[in-house]
Amino acid sequence: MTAEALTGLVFLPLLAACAVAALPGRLGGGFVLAGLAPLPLCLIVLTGAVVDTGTVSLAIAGFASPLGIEWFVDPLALILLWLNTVIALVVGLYAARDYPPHSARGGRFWALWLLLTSAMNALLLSADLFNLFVTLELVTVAAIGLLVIDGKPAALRAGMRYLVLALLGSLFYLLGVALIYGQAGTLDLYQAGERLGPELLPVTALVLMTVGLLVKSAVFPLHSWLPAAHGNAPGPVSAVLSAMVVKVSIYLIWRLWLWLAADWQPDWALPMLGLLGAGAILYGSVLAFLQVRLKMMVAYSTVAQLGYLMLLFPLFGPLGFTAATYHLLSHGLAKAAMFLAVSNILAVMGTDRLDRLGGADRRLPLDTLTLALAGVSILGLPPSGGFVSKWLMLQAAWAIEGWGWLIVILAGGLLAAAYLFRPLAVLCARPATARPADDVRAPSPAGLRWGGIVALMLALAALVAGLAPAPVLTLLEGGLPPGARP
Amino acid sequence: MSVLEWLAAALLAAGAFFFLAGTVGLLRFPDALARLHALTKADNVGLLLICSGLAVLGGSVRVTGLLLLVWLLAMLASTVSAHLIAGRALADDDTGDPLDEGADERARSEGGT
Amino acid sequence: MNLLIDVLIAIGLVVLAWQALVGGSLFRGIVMFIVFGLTMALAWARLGSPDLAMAEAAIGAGVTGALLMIAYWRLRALGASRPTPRSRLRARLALGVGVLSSVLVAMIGLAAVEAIGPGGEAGQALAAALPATGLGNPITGVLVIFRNLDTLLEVAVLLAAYVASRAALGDDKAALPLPPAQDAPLVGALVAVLAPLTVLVAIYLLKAGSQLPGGAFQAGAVLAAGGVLLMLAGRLHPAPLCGLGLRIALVAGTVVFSGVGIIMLALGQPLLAVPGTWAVYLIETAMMVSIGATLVLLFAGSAGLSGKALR
Amino acid sequence: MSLLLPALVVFLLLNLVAGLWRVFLGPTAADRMLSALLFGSTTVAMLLVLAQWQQSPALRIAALLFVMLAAITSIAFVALTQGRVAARRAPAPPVEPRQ
Repeated sequence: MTAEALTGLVFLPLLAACAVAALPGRLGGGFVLAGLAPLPLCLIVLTGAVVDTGTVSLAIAGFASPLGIEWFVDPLALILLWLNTVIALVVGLYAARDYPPHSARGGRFWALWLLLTSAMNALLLSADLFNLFVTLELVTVAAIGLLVIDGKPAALRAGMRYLVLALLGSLFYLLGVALIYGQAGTLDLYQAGERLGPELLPVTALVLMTVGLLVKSAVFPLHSWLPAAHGNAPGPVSAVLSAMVVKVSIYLIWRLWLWLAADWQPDWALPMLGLLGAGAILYGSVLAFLQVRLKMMVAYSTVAQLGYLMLLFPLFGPLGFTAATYHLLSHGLAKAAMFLAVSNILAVMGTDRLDRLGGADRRLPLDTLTLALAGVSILGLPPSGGFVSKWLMLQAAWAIEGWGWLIVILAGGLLAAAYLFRPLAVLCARPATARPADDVRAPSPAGLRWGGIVALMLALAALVAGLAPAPVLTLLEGGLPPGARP
Repeated sequence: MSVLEWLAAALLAAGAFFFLAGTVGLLRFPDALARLHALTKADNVGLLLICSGLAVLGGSVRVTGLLLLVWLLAMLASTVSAHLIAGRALADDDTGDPLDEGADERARSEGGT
Repeated sequence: MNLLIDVLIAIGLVVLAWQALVGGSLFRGIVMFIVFGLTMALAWARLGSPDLAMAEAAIGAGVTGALLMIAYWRLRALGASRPTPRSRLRARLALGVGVLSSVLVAMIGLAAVEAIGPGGEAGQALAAALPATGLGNPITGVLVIFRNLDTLLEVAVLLAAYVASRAALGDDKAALPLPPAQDAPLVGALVAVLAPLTVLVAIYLLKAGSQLPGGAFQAGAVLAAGGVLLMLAGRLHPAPLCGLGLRIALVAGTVVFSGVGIIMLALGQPLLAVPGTWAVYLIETAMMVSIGATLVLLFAGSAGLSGKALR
Repeated sequence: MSLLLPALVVFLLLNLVAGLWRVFLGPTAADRMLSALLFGSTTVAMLLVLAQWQQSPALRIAALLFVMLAAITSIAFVALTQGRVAARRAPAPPVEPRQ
């Protein structure tokens, strides 16, 4: 049964994408539904298996590594699969308003959306270094397609820049894979890790792959493409880009350093990766505060929040690992909610310039509430999911007496408070200043309320994640990286 | 070396000579049409000689047929290409290329050839 | 002598790459890039990878060269001005980055040459498992049987690239149409010979691919080159053809490949198991059709030959 | 014979390097295309010689692909000419899609 579930996770959206791309018109919505709706069922089956046995693996075509490719699911991968599926489904509900599947543009949107979902699932399942490269490519190409789907010149420019940098990152990653294959004679991540040591060549390969993935995940100081891309993409696309697409690259960096190189990671590297994270938190937060456009602020906030995921390396241990994973989860939900709410605001007000959004709360109470609730989670205030992760992270820093990291985490929280309160204050406190622009393609009130409810659901999920973290944390403790096991 | 191998060696060497002639023509002849003339003729003969030499060495009908096909296709391609490029060279009355950073300086220094 | 050949090719590749990227004339850069492709084919030949030499030939000569030419033409037709000269500082910075990367590449290369590890385990497993499949070409074995998930997802990448390019182009933004080639007599004769020949060669490559170098990728690229030729000669207009058939051709590779794999799972076999040589041919044929169709349509979209392609 | 074939490859390679000078020099686009033409036929010759020398018959197929597709770039190059002439005559190129 698990084999069928794993197959469904990748092949249902893939085949649905083919159907949407090839068969025109009326059936489109049905195909999309058939590709996305059964995914939670697959995941429930898979979750049962992972809870029972700890890990699940499947050799594709019956050929075990090193000859073939193997899929491998541990609790970390499982949690990300859930996040990806929830985001794809819920944000998809929102996107159905702007991109009806039976239109030409909508058909293309859903083909790319389904391909992206399938590729991300395949990436999370894969335990093969080259297969991971292929899935990364598919993720990148589909993401860029979604980014430019409206044909806005700013989005096209951002997409071109993203494309070039992402290809550069891919080449770095591929070079590292080639070096590792030459040394280990296998492409399986776990097998290769056992056969390599801290010699020059494996470490070089590791660094090359990491640099490539840092570009793809826009970690400071390689983040320059992200704000333009996420700030100019259509709302649902920004949501999925920020919530999942950049994070799967960071997930791969975790896999490389904590699994592949668990026994031979060079000591000097972990604090350096942490420093990148600290730089991202401080720089991204300050720039988020300085933005004049709401959507750009949210995009820079992503740059900052990605930094916490890099703090896993200096704070490595059972606590640090669960904290970072939980941050990934709660930030994904909260940031998706935020981008959707901003997209609603943009659609109604005709602008997202902060100085022209005064009094928007009266016209958009639901979206203002969503922004505030998601902000609570990003800030790390109780009882949100963000609070749980930051609290665990502080404990981890405390336990290793890493005062510098402690200060960075606290400062990041304060800065987040600063940049998040500013737009809320503008939205709620100021008198109405702006009239909606006339040329805005404002959605109907029903569609608007629908979009607002979807965004609110995500924000509430991020909040609820803080009330009941126990199952996820227990699950994660069953799948710690090799070095973190007591 | 057998007689056949000597024959092949002679054919290959002659082919190499014609390729050299084509390259010298490409570098030394004064204008595009003259260069085109030298290049396509010499290269086709060179390729024919090399193909013949290799056919002698290969010694099978299949290889010979394939080499013949390659040469015939090369003739076809270079005929069409040369014709098209010659038409372009005739229509081309200047070196002005708006996407060329150094075009102006070169045109000035070469007197607008 | 061997070493001399290899060193000449290696130096040539570096010089050509540098010349293709360096400023100055854009057209010169394009020609340098085309020559780079030719030299790369020689490098693959020297490295004992005729498969890659073929792919380089088909893609480089058949699609990329034409694509770059058309892109250049469109840039000029759109009235692009010459690029602004780069500032001193940026040139120096680029030089520094270049030197640093060369040092890095040299270090990696030296380390790789120095420490040739155990390696080859996957290769040995492949050599042991290949005879049971009935295939003689290990590359086809890896692509279609042993690591077929990679291949399947690569075909999906092509599909995604096509849909993404359509998305970027939009519905209403018609590309600049290309004037038909006028020297019709000669071009017509060329097309009359080459168009059937590309189909023939593609089928040969597909069939030979199970035992000899070749396979779906090369065959698809050759088909695509035939399509590009027809378009350039003004014989093929994508718009009337963009019906259901063409769209099915676009997704055929992905659908047939995953369909076979899922049917095998339903029959109690492992996922994506390939039941026999006939299935290899079936999958490769579908992939060839998809690759050819996608490349031609990508060319049509970017070359400005089509007004409304898909939908 | 085992020496002659590699020597031939080296000779052709050196030929190619010399021809590169013409690409560099130009001065017209036609000149640069000419050199690409030279490189095409020289590469084909080299692939054929390599196929014989390294006993790798598949390289003959690669050579066949090159000669078969060599003209495509030239045809695209001519599209460039006509586009250019057209652009010079009429500053605004037609934008209607061909149906």
